[in-house]
Amino acid sequence: METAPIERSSPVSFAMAPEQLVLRGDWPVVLRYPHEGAGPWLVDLSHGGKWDFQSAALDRLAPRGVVLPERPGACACAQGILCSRLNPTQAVAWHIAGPVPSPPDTCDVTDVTDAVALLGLVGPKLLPTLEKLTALDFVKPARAAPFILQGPVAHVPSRVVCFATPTAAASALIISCARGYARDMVDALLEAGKEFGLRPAGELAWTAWIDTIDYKKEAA
Amino acid sequence: MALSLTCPICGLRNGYEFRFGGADKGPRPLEEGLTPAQWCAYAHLNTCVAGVQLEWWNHKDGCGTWFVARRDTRSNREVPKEDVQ
Amino acid sequence: MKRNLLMNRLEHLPTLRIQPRQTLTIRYNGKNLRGYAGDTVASLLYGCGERIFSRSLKYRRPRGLYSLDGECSNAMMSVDGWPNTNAETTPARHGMVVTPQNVVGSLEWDPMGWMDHLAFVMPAGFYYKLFHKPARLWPLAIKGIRQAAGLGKLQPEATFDCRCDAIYPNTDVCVVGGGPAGMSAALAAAENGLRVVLLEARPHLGGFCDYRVRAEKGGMPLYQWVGALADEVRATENIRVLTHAPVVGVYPDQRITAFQRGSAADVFDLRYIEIAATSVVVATGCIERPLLFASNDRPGIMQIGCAHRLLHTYGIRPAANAVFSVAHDLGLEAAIDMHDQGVTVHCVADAREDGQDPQMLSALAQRGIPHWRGWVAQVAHGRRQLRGVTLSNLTGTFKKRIGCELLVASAGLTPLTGLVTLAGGALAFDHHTGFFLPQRLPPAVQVCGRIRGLHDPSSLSADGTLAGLRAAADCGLNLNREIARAEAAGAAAPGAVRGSKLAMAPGKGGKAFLCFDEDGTVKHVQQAMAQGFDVPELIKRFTSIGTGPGQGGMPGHNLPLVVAHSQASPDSDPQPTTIRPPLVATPIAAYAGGKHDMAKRTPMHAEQLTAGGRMERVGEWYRARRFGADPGAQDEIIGVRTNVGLLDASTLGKFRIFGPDAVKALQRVYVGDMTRTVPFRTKYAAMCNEDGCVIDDGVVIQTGENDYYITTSTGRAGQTVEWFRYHTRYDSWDYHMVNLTDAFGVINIAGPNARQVLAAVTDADISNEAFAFSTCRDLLLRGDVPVRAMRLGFVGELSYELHVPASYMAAVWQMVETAGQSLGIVHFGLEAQSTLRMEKGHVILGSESEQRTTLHDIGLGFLWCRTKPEAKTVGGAALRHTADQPGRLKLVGFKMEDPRSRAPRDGSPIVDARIRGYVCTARFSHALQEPVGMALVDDDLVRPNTRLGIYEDGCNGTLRHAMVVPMPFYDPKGLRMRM
Amino acid sequence: MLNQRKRLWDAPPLKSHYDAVIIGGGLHGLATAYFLATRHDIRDIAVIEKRYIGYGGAGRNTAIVRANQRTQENVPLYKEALDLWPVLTRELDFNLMFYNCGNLNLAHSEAALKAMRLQTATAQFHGVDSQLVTPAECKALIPALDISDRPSYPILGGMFHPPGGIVRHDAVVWGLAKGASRKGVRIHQGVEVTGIGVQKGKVDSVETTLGRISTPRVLNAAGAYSAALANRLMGICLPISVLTIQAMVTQPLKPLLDHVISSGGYHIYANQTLKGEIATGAHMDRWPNYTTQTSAHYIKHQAEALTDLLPCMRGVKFMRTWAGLADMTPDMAPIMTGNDPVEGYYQDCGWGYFGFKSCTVAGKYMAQYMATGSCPDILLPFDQKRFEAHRLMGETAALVSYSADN
Repeated sequence: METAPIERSSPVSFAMAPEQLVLRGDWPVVLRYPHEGAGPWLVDLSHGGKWDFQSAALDRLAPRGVVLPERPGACACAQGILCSRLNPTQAVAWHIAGPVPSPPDTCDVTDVTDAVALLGLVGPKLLPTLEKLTALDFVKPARAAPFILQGPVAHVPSRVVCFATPTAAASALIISCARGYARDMVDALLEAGKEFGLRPAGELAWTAWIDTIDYKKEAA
Repeated sequence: MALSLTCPICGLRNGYEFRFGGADKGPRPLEEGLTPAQWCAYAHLNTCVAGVQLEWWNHKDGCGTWFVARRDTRSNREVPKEDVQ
Repeated sequence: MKRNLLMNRLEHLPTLRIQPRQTLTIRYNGKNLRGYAGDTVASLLYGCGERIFSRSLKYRRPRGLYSLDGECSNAMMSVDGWPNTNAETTPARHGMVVTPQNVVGSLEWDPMGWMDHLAFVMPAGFYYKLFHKPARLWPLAIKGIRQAAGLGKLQPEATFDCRCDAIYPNTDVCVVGGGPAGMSAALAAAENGLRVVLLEARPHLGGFCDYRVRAEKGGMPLYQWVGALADEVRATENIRVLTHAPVVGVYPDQRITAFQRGSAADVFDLRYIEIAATSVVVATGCIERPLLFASNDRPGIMQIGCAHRLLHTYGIRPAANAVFSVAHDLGLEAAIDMHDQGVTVHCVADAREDGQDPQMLSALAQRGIPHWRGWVAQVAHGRRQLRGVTLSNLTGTFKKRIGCELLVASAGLTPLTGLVTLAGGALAFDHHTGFFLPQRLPPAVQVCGRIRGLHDPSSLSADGTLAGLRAAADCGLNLNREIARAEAAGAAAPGAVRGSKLAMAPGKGGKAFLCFDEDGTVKHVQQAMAQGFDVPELIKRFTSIGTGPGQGGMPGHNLPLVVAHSQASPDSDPQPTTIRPPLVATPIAAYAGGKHDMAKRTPMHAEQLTAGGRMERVGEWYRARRFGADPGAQDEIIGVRTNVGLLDASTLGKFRIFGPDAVKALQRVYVGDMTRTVPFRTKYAAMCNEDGCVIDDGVVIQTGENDYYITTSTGRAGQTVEWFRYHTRYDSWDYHMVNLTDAFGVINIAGPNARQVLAAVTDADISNEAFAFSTCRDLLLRGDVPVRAMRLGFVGELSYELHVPASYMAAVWQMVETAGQSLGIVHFGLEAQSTLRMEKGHVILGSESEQRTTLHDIGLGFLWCRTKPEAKTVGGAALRHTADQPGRLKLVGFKMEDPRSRAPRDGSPIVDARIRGYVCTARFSHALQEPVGMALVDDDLVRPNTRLGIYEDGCNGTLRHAMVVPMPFYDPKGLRMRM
Repeated sequence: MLNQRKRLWDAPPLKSHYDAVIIGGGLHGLATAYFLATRHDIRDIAVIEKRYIGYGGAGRNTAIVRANQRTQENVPLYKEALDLWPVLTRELDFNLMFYNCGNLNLAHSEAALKAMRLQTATAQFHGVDSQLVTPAECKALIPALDISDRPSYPILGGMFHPPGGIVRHDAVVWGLAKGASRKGVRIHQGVEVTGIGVQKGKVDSVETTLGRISTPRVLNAAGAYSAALANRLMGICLPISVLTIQAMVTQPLKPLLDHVISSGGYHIYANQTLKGEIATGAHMDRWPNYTTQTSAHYIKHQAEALTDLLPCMRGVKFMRTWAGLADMTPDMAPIMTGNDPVEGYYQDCGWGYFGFKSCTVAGKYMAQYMATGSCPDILLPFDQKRFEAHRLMGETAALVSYSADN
């Protein structure tokens, strides 16, 4: 039997050939695209591991390597894993940077890596871009960053994590939506961001920004 | 935007993000011995109140929570707990 | 009338909004006309000497410029093919093609002009009393009415490509109106650190001061004063200014919608704006109240602001000579400015007996312009163009006729309160101002400026500041001290101006138009009232006054005044008519702009397209209906029955449900007994609604202790978690659900050769003994890819359903396709699947069931466990009540009496003397080589061999006949799926 | 003749007794009064209207009439309703402006085509003209339609129903008021019913804001307000949800649409009035309320849907939008009952958004019901007992979206 290498594929694909590509596990990950411009950038982060935690005693759950924030809407970052509290009994964790971790070890976790598309937005003019797709308010009420909002983006139920002050000249956001919507969501974002110069970029554009914040700290 | 609702998790949002779940009629009746009339009352009948009612809402485009809201059907506005007669 | 006034623009006025050095040309009625950057289509045309802009709807009367703010249809034209475009508010662009509408000949000579003389047969509501006798006349009349009615013409093939956009800003304070009060409010709120959005309908800030050279108290000309304010507003970082953006809707909780017209420099031509604010400041100011007198619609009659802005904003002398009939100081000011720019002002008739600004009076006197107190225009003369006017005193006892080209006519001001009432505020008639003033305001809505009757610049800015501070307080700031100070400043400034009480000019006869759009006159109102229509809202409907393109803008204030004036009890206050959104007519392209049609694609979308898949939208997903041209997909069906086929079933809903109370939740929503699951055995299960109607079916697999994997139909996937939570909302059970619908792609490998294909991609033992029908196993494909495999039998053959992590789906699909290549594996789609499952008697919900059918009716009653009432199963009670209920529709199988005939069309009724049911699905069965089908029929027709009469559409009463037969049609013992 | 100065209907003082009291000066109430007076010789009738006649659904609907319902219980009823427009125009001597332009319903899925086949054949079985048409035929009927595969949901076919069309809704209100008033019916506007008096299981009076009226029969025809009224005055709970339904019109245009068009898939309909405006609307906001508020979401949806099917509509402007209330039942069919649970109490409600097209025929048979005391055969299926008897009507095949339970 002929054996082509088994590769996983992201729901996101941009209409151009990557300039720099690596294979991470079974995932081909684009590090750089040609003509990325000066930002803002749209980066596919869908290859990162993602886990859903649910428990009536969520706060007593202590998955290895993950910091569970206490309040719904709050996020915490440790060892490259961003964990967002969705409600009193549920949180999601996304691996967004750094070495690939081993999956958290608890029976209350579900691997949802392939359930959603994860899109990173980095650079200036992110709020004017999102303002064209969603009525979500990232500024008021004021929240400590990073934080997560759940609501429609381009009519699609989504989760948006906002790093740093959303009004800052350059910041970063992550949008997650059901994997099936990835293509239309990417199209909608690129169209909305066109006037601000939004372009697809490889993972390096994301890591360059994320390196400026403290995402690696150890879980307590 | 005829309606805005306060989700207990997400805060004030456009009413179209939510799904209406009916007036609060209390827990499900026992199935055993439920007469057709009693069943119909639970499943279909409404008082159609023109005023404040307790009702269930689901934040379907957001966090997915089911919650009880107090809303005045004459104005579509939420009514704080202390204002309910 | 060849007048080239192009050179006559007043190029050096400081208030100009045109750039005299940038010329542009538009094409109008076959002529090239020149204007300047900054011109509107209307100002350009007027500047080039055009005076008649349209013909009216009913009487075909010539109409000219009137308000310059687009409040009526007078200046509606076709612009670049866009019908009903208001020339008054549309910026002129080089190369525009403009043509007049609703005219048979030319605007000057319309052969339909004789309609005006037929007015006597067109009293209020005349159409209700005409044309229906004799009845055969009516269809002919309809043709005539339709042709005569309507204004603009729309080509069915027109596409109107324009750049559209949408934004959904959030803000603390939204200020509507960029005049002095609005700008002051915006600054006051912004100074307190709040986010402010300022919306202005015109392309520039400044409001009614923008074009005025009169000095305010500090000595600065008004245009400079508002210019400085505008500069300050624009320099304030937290004020976002959106100009040329009329507000069109206001909704509860301070939600505002507007649309903005972009210039060439913007990325859009039309932008939809939907704002969520914490507080709203309404500073929309006033428009003018039309003066009602005979023939008040003649070209050459215009309102004060129209004449004033033509002069100062566009540098056009509206005429060589003019008469004024006004009732407000703004009219006196305009007369003075007009005189100063070389227009001969014969006289100013002022409907007010007193109360004029003394400065204005002396300025008039200095210029030798006669000012007649208590006088008013009574009749306008001239047809296509004004030739003169007869003025009279208020009682009509003295008259004087004066020849003139221009009559500036205005009965005073009327506040733009649409936003206030849409937001839920109430208005009350105020006798001092003569306005409907905001009386009761909804929470977090502030009003300021001219809308409250104020006029003096110092009052406007003080009032704006106060409103801005109050709006800031609405946002939670404590500004009691600042507000008190602003209140004191407001109190010290001049108060509301007394308004003119004049309802209409004295005298009878002639047509005094309340509503230009609908050719509605004062007489029409009186006729309606005589017939029993006594509320303005009903008069509006009966006369259609205020229902035209300009809506209530023009008649909104005058109609209630005229009604109150004509009522038996004159003491009663006028009642306002209802204002409805959009406050400004809004292009549908603006609303539809920025549309994002979002659909889901499975991980196999591209691969199926490559394989020739015909995709269609099924709910939120794209799915393949078939692969090839044959609508019956016979090759796909034969492939599955005789060999092996491949189906993308990724859209199935997939969920994990776990936790100590998971089984209780399952018991609640599934009608079967969910306590009896066996690990890794697939349990087919159904959910009903409270009516006992099946709403969903799928499999439930226990994968661990208190841990289950369930599938649902495509259509229900989005609602499943919500449904579980809803029906357990009172129970505080401890269970959790994860939606894995998109996490797994699903490949269905079906057909007698399915095992061979699967065996080629896995090392696991998948023999019938090791992996039997109705079981589930977690396998590794090629030793690497984890999949969950189930043996199910929806299409009735040996079949594997592989649930593959979505990211591996492309690789696995490729693997399976390659493995099946030598066997000749086929792709199959929804059409083939539907026929295949129908041969097996398997139902598709919504196809073989409808809202009123229960689980019992479609033969799935066996799925219901009647011995678990304690679970309070959703639909349980209804299933109990209907278990043996007679007189219901039941699902049966049928074959055609003539096996060589074609299958009847889906949806065809089954009839005898009455309708007895209908065909749900019927297809030619390849396996049986004859048509078979399923039907819902009355329960006295369910016995085998009952003859069914099928009434197809277009059969003209000739029935086709079928016989009830047992189901399933194919492999009744189900051996093939257990192979 | 044209310029008559005579009142269309009189405004006499309220009396203390009437043979019948009708609550609600809407289309159903006025029609019932008219038919009682003209067909059953009961003329001593009070129509009690809280605001002014035609305030509610009567003045807010978009005036579409048709008879291509789904079930055999409904088709004959709506067919007769269609046949009554010319009759009433003649009888009332008032032009109701029945514009018999036909209705084109579009299908965007196989399921919709199947539903149309059922509806078409059901209509034909009852002698009602209705035909299935191809996309090309749809285009021939409405040249502005986009029948390519560009729309999100391409047009797969349609159902053309020539007998339908539009009627001037206000004219029906005023015409019926005029006709009823000429026969002696008294229309009392600005009067509210505050109670219904019952003695020994029989209606004996009605309390109003202007005092008590004794009467042996009362009809609750208060449209969207009737369920709340039934609950408040009689303690009756009905299977009704009151929802807002919005509609809007464009600025007037020269003839563009020669037929009413509708699309279930897009949740829209559109028709061009004789004045040239294109009236459009469709689905409901899904939460019960009495506000008649319009919403930004809705008009935007409408614009998106409309321009997907009729691209040229991009160039037109909406000039007015409004909302009315629809009293929806679980099976989208009305409730017409009488003498239950109290003799002399009649109820005509639950019409949802079908109240306009049905008003004439509902009035005709409710009048017969009230005059004779026994239910006409044609109304038997509309009894409210059907809900607890688990016999939904089948007027909708799909689960209704406004129920909390679907």
